[in-house]
Amino acid sequence: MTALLLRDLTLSVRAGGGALIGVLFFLTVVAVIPFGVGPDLALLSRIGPAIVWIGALLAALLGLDRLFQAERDDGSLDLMLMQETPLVLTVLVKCLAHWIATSLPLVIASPLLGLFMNMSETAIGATMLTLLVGSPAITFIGAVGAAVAVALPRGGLLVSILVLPLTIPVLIFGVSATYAAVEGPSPFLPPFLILVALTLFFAVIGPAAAALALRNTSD
Amino acid sequence: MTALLLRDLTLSVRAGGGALIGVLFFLTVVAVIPFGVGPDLALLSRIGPAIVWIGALLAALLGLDRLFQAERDDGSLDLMLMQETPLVLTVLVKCLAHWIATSLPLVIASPLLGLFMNMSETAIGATMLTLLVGSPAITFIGAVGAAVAVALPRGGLLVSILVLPLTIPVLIFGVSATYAAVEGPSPFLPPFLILVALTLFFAVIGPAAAALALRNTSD
Amino acid sequence: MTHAFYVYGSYVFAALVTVAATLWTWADGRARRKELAALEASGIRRRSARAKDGE
Amino acid sequence: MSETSLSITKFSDLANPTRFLALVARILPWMAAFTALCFIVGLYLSFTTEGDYQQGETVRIMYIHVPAAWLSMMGYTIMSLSAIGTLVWRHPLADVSAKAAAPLGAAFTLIALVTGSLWGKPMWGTWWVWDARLTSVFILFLMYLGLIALNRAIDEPSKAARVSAVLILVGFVNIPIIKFSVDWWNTLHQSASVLRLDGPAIDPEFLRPLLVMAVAFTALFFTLHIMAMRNEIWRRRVAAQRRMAARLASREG
Amino acid sequence: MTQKLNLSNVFSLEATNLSARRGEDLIFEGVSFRLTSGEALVLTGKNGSGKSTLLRVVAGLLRQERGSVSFTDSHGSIHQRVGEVSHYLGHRNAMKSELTVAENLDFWRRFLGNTHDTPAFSIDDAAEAVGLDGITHLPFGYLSAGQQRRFAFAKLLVAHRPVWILDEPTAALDTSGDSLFAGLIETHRQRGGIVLAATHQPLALSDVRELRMTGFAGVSAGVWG
Amino acid sequence: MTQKLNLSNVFSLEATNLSARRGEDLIFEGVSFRLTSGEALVLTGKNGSGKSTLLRVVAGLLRQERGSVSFTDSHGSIHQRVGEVSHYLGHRNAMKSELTVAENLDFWRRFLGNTHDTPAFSIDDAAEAVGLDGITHLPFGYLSAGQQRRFAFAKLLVAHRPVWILDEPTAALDTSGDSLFAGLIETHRQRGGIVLAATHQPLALSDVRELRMTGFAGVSAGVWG
Ligand code: HEM
Ligand SMILES: Nc1ncnc2c1ncn2[C@@H]1O[C@H](COP(=O)(O)OP(=O)(O)OP(=O)(O)O)[C@@H](O)[C@H]1O
Ligand SMILES: Nc1ncnc2c1ncn2[C@@H]1O[C@H](COP(=O)(O)OP(=O)(O)OP(=O)(O)O)[C@@H](O)[C@H]1O
Ligand SMILES: [Mg+2]
Ligand SMILES: [Mg+2]
Repeated sequence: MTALLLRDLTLSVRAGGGALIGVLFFLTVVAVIPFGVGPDLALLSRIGPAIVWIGALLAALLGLDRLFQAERDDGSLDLMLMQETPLVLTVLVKCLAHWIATSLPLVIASPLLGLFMNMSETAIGATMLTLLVGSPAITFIGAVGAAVAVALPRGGLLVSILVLPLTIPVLIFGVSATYAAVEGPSPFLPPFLILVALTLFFAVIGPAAAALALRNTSD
Repeated sequence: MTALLLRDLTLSVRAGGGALIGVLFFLTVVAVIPFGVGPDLALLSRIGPAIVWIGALLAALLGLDRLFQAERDDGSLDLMLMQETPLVLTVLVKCLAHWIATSLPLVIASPLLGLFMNMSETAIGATMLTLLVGSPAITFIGAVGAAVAVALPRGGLLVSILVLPLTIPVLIFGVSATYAAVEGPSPFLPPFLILVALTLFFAVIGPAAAALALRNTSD
Repeated sequence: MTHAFYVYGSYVFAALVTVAATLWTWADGRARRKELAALEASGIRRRSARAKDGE
Repeated sequence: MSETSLSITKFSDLANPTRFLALVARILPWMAAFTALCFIVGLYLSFTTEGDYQQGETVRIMYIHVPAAWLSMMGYTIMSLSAIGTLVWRHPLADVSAKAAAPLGAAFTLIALVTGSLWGKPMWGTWWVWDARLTSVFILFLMYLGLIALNRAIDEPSKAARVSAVLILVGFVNIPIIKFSVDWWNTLHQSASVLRLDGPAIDPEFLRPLLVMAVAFTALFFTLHIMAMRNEIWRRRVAAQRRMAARLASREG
Repeated sequence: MTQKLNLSNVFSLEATNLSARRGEDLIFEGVSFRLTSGEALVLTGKNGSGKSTLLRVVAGLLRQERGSVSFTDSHGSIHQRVGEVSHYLGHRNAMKSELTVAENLDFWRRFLGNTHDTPAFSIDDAAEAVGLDGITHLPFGYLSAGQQRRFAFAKLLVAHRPVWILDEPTAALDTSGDSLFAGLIETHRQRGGIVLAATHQPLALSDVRELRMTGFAGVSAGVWG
Repeated sequence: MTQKLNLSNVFSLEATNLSARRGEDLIFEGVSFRLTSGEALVLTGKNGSGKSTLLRVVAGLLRQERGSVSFTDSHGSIHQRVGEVSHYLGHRNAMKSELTVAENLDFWRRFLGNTHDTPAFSIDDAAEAVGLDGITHLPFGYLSAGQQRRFAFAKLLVAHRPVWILDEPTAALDTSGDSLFAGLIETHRQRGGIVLAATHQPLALSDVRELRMTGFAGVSAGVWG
């Protein structure tokens, strides 16, 4: 399984892969938002966490739709389906590799992004923490869509329609936990724990559903 | 050439392709922002144009990186390279198809999106206009990256780093033209004209550079 | 009645949707039944039906 | 060879569409009649009971809004149960049931959304807010539409059913979110006052028409659902026979 | 050939009464065969007659309509999931063109694991066995079609599996490659392996059984009648 | 076969002293040939000997290191870009699996255009010519490997090009397909076409010339030497 992880990471660096693209995308976003809100630093810092989170969501989705399609196109998926290793595990490792390649850089870069957005230290810390905890859930949800997309030689588009909305709860709790930490009449822990729970939940459901979809659609 | 345009549009509807994806992404983002920034309608309407523009950028980028890779992988690119039709024209038509499939729906949907974001009529009109004029530039810039990604099978990552920053000026002028139209101490025309100029410039440079890169593909 | 527009609007809309759904389902059923009858007429029969005829 | 074609496997024995069709033919008239009756009573009650002192006449919107909202969730639950049937037992009728429920669920969700909006304008002063419940119902609507489109996009019905089944099950997480969103976030929307553990906290004056209308809507849903299932079975039967006819023709030709 | 076999090491692959659909058409029906250690079955037939489909059903990549496939190992226990004890070489090579040959092979060696304790080849040995030592440092995408096919075959050598399921293994190979592959397949059989191959060109194998696929097994309307 | 040819309709393809590199290695050197209307040249050689490389150089898809390729049309004017008058059938089929066969063929027919006024086949005729009429409504991805190859070949029929450059055209084909393709190639030659094909299996063509590629033309340090 480490073999798969390493291979996917190598591939993501070699071939068009994610790594920096999320961060770059994000920088673009940060460069543009100030035009909207004007030079109002207080406001910027207020919407900062939400913007970082949305950036993370979008970055995670980039390339996610081809997670399994690339494997199918060259025939590797067939071999993976045949193995004794539970397919769920294979999917999980692939998700992990994707997360490390696209979301983790964003988590690591988020303090820098936070500075750009004029966020306070607490806000930066909270954003980083919630991102670290919450972003895997997005990858896991996306993996289900990617697995279903394999079944559809003609209609991957639909999948995103179906799967994207499921990421909204993750976003909501991620953002609200961050705001709770910063402004706080409401406590930080409840939304944060729900976020953790969501990630754990999708860490189980996501790969399981993706594996189920892959098993049911190979041809 | 209409054959190519039609084929690419058909493909985009059938296979994982763009069509509604930009609008959907956008809807998700819009649905999420209020959770982040709070249901503050004034704020929402202020950052509206920026958000719509970022959505357009993202929509344009989705799938753009595979514009030529998909053609190479199944061998179609070889045949396209061999034809008498100037390659620049082929690239231009492919860009056009991509723009129609992914950016145009967003332009058309932008009034609706504007309503969701509680934007004023002027703001909606200005956003739509600037989007219509500016978004092709993003596609043309992305096409260069896509072509280089084909030429350098193991350097796809580099491409995004090189190409994505080029879209920032387009984004900045697009957004600032919109804000100028809405709030306006600064006049609308100068940034808008620059935007037009950018699009025209990249409409020439983009396909030419992409064609050049494709001609020089390594194998 | 206060807010009559909203109240009647809701009822009319709900009626429209439910009636449309019912009609559509019913029309769909009729169309399918016609197709089956046409197939039957052209001599294509179900296996079980054929078996009953002692084919 | 001949032995296998005669022996009916357990799988196809369980899933006997012919038997299902016979059953539908028998109970459908009764269900239709029951539905009509409930609607007559329900509508009568809806327009004769008193208005609320606080919400005025608009409380009457509740008698369709709430049942439609309940059914939008129930429709999805039925699809989820069918999806389990598809994936676990590979029951062809489960495929059909899930496919037939989607447009109905979408229709009821649409009713809930629109009547909710029509209620929101006088009550909250706005047609739409991006609040948790409203958003999650909107997502439910999108998912219905997506699932319908997905089913159409795959030309092999059994494969389409299996693929949709996975997505249906994953999408089920949205249902608890809809149900409990008002408790988890403090939003504009009313919190549960009928379906509560400690009994309904609503005046019986309003409860009576509400319950009758709920029964009427539910009966309508099931009537339409089995009708749609029957249509779907017929559709597949037509497709199968057409394919056979084409094959036989090309074999002779 | 079987004299070399230790009896405790005899296993078998059995398919009974298989049928499969593609789209909605029944492609084949009532296919049965039984292969024991060292035996090979070659599928032949026209294009589109269902060879690849049968192989994919056996490998567990496609669900059969009816019938069953099972593998009985040397201890006599029966496995339903034949894929787990098999190598499958399909039309596509299952290698990433961005990675070097060595990286590709190393990945598959570690990913597949050596479930059966027969020793497997090292990467260099495998490359040598397919006649291409010395170029494992090249990215897979830089190889010629035949070289790619050879390395795809080398994948079967780096991890041991008793059953080999090969779909046109010699496509794109030159004549020396044909005999090389035939040799490797023979060696596998001599070690007790089972081979199931679909092919258009005759493989230079000794003593093989042949199954002729005819395609389109007939019309049946399925449960919808 | 040439007796059928109208002299005004004679054209030729000429390669002089070609050499090409792949990566940094010189793959072949000093390859020259001249083909006139109705002639065919078959490239043979081991895997990796440079057959595909030579074909891609002729088609203009790969830049030669030295030498030149040119096409002299029936009016005597010389074209440097041979690709424009050629069909190229590579290892990959250049068809989209999401589109139906008919959509694919129709696209290529319109995209390639019929630059030379020889009439081309309609889509149905082309499908019939490759022995697969009646399934053009299926998505290309639903076909078997051999069926896909046949339709890839049908692409050559829907638009006329005087030169056909074929890289292992009969890969994945059954024997009836082999002879079908050989027949189509013969017809093309009889109409004055030129054929350049790389293959491992002998093609049943009459009167062909053969060029044996040997691969790895030697170490030359190029400009850095
Ligand atoms: C588009 C907007 C709306 C949507 C999508 C919506 C959705 C829903 C849903 C899904 C339920 C069922 C919840 C459950 O069973 O717990 C529900 C119940 C209810 N809604 Fe709405 N609603 C909307 C607007 C409104 C408005 C404006 C009002 C009144 C001010 C309202 C009042 C109620 C009431 C009283 C219930 C019953 C709660 C209970 O007793 O459980 N809704 N709505
Ligand atoms: N893209 C590439 N980059 C670098 N080297 C390459 C590339 N493609 C092929 N080569 C090398 O060039 C040589 C010739 O390859 P080519 O594809 O022409 O062989 P071939 O004769 O067609 O072989 P086959 O019969 O296997 O198709 C091979 O040794 C191969 O390793
Ligand atoms: N994914 C698919 N969906 C629907 N039908 C398919 C699919 N793949 C193949 N078929 C059909 O199934 C039949 C059998 O295909 P299969 O690939 O098994 O043939 P084959 O014997 O391997 O042929 P070849 O020699 O060309 O490889 C063909 O008629 C083909 O059209
Ligand atoms: Mg095959
Ligand atoms: Mg070659």
